[in-house]
Amino acid sequence: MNGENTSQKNYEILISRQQLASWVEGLRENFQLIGPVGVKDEAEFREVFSFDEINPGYRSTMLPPGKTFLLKPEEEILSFDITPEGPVAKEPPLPHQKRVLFGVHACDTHAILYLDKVFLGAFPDPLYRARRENTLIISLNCRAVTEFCFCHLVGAGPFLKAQSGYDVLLTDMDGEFLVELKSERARKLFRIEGRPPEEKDWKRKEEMELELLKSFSKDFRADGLREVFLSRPDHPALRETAEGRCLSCANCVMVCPTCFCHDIYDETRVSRTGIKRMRRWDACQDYSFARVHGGNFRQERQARLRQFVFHKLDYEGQFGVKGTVGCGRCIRWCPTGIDLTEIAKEMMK
Amino acid sequence: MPFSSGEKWRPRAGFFKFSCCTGCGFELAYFQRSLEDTLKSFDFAFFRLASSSGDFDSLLDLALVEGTVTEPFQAVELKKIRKNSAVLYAVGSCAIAGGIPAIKAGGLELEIEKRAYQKKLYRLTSIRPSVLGDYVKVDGCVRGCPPGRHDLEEALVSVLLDRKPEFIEYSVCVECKMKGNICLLVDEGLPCMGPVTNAGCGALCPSCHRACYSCFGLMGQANIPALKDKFRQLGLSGEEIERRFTLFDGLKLKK
Amino acid sequence: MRKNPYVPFKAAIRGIRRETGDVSTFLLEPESGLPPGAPGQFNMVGYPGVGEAPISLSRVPMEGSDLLEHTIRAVGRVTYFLSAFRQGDEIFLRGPFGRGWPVNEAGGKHLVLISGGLGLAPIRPVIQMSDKLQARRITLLHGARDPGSVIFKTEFRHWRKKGIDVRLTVDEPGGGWRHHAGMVTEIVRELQIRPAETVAFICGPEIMMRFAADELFLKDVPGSSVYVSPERRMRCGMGLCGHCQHGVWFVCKDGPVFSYPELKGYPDALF
Amino acid sequence: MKIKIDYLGRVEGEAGVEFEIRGGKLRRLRINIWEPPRFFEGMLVGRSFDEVPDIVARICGICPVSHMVTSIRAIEKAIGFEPDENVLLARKIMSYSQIASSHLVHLVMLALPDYYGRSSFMELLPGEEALLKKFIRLKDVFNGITAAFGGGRALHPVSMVVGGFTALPDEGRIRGLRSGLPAAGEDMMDVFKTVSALELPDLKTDSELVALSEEGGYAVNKGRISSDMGLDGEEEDYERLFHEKEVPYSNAKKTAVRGRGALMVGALSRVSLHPDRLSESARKLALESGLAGKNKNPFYNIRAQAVEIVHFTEECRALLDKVQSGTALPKLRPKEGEGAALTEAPRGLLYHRYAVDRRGVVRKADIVTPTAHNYLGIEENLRRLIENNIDKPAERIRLLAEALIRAYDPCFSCSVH
Ligand SMILES: Cc1cc2nc3c(=O)[nH]c(=O)nc-3n(C[C@H](O)[C@H](O)[C@H](O)COP(=O)(O)OP(=O)(O)OC[C@H]3O[C@@H](n4cnc5c(N)ncnc54)[C@H](O)[C@@H]3O)c2cc1C
Ligand code: SF4
Ligand code: SF4
Ligand code: SF4
Repeated sequence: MNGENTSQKNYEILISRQQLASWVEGLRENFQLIGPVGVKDEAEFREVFSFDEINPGYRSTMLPPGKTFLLKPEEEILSFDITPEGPVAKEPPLPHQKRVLFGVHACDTHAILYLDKVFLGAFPDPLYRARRENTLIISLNCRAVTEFCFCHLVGAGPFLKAQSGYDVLLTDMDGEFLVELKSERARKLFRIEGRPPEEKDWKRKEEMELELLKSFSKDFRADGLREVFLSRPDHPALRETAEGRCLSCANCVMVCPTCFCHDIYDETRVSRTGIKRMRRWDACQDYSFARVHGGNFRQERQARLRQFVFHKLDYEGQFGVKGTVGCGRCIRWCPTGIDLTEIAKEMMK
Repeated sequence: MPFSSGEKWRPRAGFFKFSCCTGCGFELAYFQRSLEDTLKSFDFAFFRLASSSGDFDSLLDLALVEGTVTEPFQAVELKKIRKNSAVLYAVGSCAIAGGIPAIKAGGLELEIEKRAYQKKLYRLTSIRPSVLGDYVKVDGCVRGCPPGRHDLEEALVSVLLDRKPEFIEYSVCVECKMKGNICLLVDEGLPCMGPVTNAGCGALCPSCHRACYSCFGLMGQANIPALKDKFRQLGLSGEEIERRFTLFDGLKLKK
Repeated sequence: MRKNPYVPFKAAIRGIRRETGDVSTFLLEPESGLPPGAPGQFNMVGYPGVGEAPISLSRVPMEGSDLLEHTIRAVGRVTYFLSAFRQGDEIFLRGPFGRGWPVNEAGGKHLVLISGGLGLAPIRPVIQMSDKLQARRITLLHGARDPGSVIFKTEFRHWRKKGIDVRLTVDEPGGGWRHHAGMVTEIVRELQIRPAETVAFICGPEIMMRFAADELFLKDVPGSSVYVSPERRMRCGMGLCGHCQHGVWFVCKDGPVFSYPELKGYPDALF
Repeated sequence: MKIKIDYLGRVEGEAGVEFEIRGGKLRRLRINIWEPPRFFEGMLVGRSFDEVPDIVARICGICPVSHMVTSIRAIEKAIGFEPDENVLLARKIMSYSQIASSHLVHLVMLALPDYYGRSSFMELLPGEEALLKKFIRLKDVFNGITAAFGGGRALHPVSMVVGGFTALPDEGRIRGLRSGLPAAGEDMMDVFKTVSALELPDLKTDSELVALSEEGGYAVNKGRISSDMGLDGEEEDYERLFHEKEVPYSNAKKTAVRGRGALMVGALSRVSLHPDRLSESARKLALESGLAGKNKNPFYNIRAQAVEIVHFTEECRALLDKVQSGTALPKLRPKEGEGAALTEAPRGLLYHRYAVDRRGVVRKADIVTPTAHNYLGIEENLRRLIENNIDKPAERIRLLAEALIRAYDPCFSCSVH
């Protein structure tokens, strides 16, 4: 198929930083632009008004871009008007804001693909779906990793290998940017003349990745965990970490880009004029998370920590991929530095 | 049924105060957003702060009780309130955890009393501070010092709708993260009590760059030793750590 | 456009049967026709301003009946609230959700139904459709705490008439109790079965499901012929909120009915 | 005839009144403040200097800001720290907005029913629905200001600490707060009219009017001690000028001017001692309301409060124009020392004094609240009021007595701390 070949070539273009900047800024005409902005030594995804605000060399953010912008921390999923005939359900207006999420790292892109499996499965969530459809995802290969990162061990980075489910993949080639267009709409939006990448550029990209791979410090074997996990669910490594260090504060879950758990609750005011059915990020580390009449399936702190560790590192059967993308946020933001990879290593010993 | 019929049931409520700053009572009056509706929805049979004519012995659908029990007569009153009330919620850290009035329980109480009174000391009838739950069954806790909006509203709504309340039961960190604050404990090494403190305030302190001082009290199953360890690693002395955990939860930790 | 799965539909209460002190069966007529439903599935049942709770279908819509039923024990926020409802009131439902009992597997087999307490509620639709199952034999083993907490009491006679072997037991028998006294597991033990031709559906407290299954395994019933329906906290019923996760499963959408081997080995459970 | 009010409603905290009229003479009159003691002065010892503001805030749910500001200033003096100008501005905004909210609560919810012959504000509804709405709106504005500067809540604010503020609202927020004030000014004039239309009982007293005084301003967060009888001194002179005494029948202590006697503190003292320091429109209202010129009728306190709200609304507006957002909180080094501070809480003069050791641990704490300052005067003037009305029916006397005590806007929670 001749046509496809030629166009495929055009899907990969090298452009200058300046060109990228003006393209991205141009997108603002129709899209709200969200990108990583440096805040102290951390970055944060927020709305930006010019490309200069964006820090393309950022290493990580506390809150993940996908979960934060696609599954908001808290939102109304339904409301009820109180009428003489009783409450009448009202759907919230679907979000229509068109958005660009710029600079999404490989791990966070994988996390969005994971969230898709949850929220676009048998029962698609209308709000998530609307946001997802309205959001252009411009991914960005990492140029630096943090001491907490382990994406390389779980196949989620540092360079993005997924071929679909997002729109653009950028690689910072020291001043020039390699642009790989991954969706039809990206192809429509991207009309910049650039230089087609040559063999040496691809090679350079490969080298960059190899170089980057050397800078990871985390190291554990992710396969073979299943047997250990299921045979020793009360392994001392889990027990001791849970009792000695875990605060049940749920920071790990909150910052996790794939943690999708949420609570649903009805908010009613004293006036009783209307009711909002809300959803809010929830966490399996909360002691009430698995409580039912007559008991709590994860009454013990150890059980809750185990749920997190197993769900991230094992339970691949759930969606066919691991629950972790190796972003390292749960390690970075755990007040006592609990490290699921260390727990796994301990258990594998 | 609460919504389908036009007629509105006006539950009879009482607000009672023991030893405290009356802040919870005021929080109800600070409740601008819902004050008017609250006054219209409830028949306040007893609310000393707002009315000079209450009937202490009235039978109630809802009793809200603030304050720590620090006098024998309060314990007697509390039992009476309990007997008269279908639902009794403890309101505020004083009533739930002891709060500020219970700091005293952490020291030599007579010494502490002596510093405030010399002559009158022998006439005082103060007893060791204790929480409502020590004397009566409490149907729910509206936490905070002062209580947060959500739980306060939930307490009132639960009675209006005649259903069980669902109060917030997770850490301040959860609210802090949802606000997107960079963690003070992790990033700056400030001794923040957020990880063990029950949420409900909206993570006020961390949002204004201050370490949480646990005014909402410890959450259920708080891992106290683990956070103490963490504070030790940050270089806090044993005394400094102890103080942080006994500001609002002195009673729980003494036991 | 697809339907928003969070939007509940209304159902009018056409009748209420008091089963025990805190358990009532609600006969419900949905506002907009009867949704399909299979034995073992559940609805998210609730009321705006209160919340929702997963409740099994205790009767699935069948020919000749235009009502569905839920049998609910008042234990918490939603269930207490609903316990004050009267005939004519409306409640809100979403569903049905989940994978129900594999009723097709009963064909030609000895179907052993084992339930404890309220666990009989999701089993009841299986009994109601027993004529269609083409089971060789159906035995119901039901246990309750005491005679006063046996639900569906008035129906046992009818079920026996349909040819179902109903055996009852209570932990604490009182005056006048003519059936077995003791745990369900004991009457399971007494059961004569041919293991290879047996399929069992079990629902009740987790510990009871575990021991009942063990009794069957002692009789050489293969694990894959034993089905259980565990309870978990649920908020959405559709595999989104995550509360019901058990190992790799979402109890709400992958279950609530599982074959025993599917659950075996995961922590936080007794299986 | 024995009159006993076991507990007084619509005041903050718990107290009872008891007196007996026999043969046309008043015998035995006591205000028994049975609010249980919480021993703040005792339990503060051993706590760290930076915890003090958070602890003392809990003395009172209606004037936490006053206790915080006063303790913060005393401690800053003790450790030898001086905050910058912007911090002082922000603290003023906190205090002013809190005084306005506190006065509003007193005027509308606590005092007003007395003049309508009702026992609670709820009973004035639905007739006074408009007033309730204005009250809620106004309170929203002032609480909003306290909350914005206080880190998110007006009651027990969190961002105000020893040394300054952990964060201040950003400019947009400040502008937003500022823009709510003109409408508040209008609402306030309506409340003012309602209050000034109330017919106040006549009562001549000889309590010494005491308030802080500051050159070029209306003293709130600091100032010299001043009175209509020539009292004058620094904060450090407080203990020389005043005298505190324990009361056998009450958990609160009584304070008097040394060598003289009862004093009166609060809005009335502030307004009538320093009407010239009020904003122009507030000054005019004060003159029209008969407040200037050493008015010593405590019933007029509610008018003075109304005048003050007008004043503080304007002052807040001016300060919001001046205050800067953003802060860099200095790292404080504790050091051994002692410090005393006086401020004007909504209800009057508030005194805090602390001694801290070199690690910053409190070794001594002393707190005297406005109601403790007023206690002696309330009792004396209550006696006067009853004697003036001794031939009236008992119920009338009881109501007058309650109204007088409420006019002082006493805070019994504060007075027993
Ligand atoms: C698939 C499935 C089918 C089911 N079918 C049925 C059925 O047919 N009939 C039926 O009656 N039930 C059934 N259940 C169980 C039912 O869903 C629960 O009993 C119900 O969710 C309770 O909801 P609630 O809102 O009334 O209780 P909640 O308020 O959610 O409380 C549930 C329990 O949690 C605990 N709890 C809640 N809050 C607190 C607190 N603050 N402190 C301590 N403990 C607390 C209590 O033990 C309480 O009893 C089923 C469950 C599942 C998963
Ligand atoms: S780790 Fe816990 S919170 Fe996160 S998705 Fe899994 S179960 Fe939910
Ligand atoms: S962040 Fe760390 S301490 Fe907190 S719940 Fe997670 S693992 Fe436990
Ligand atoms: S963050 Fe902590 S101290 Fe601050 S208001 Fe919330 S619970 Fe209270």
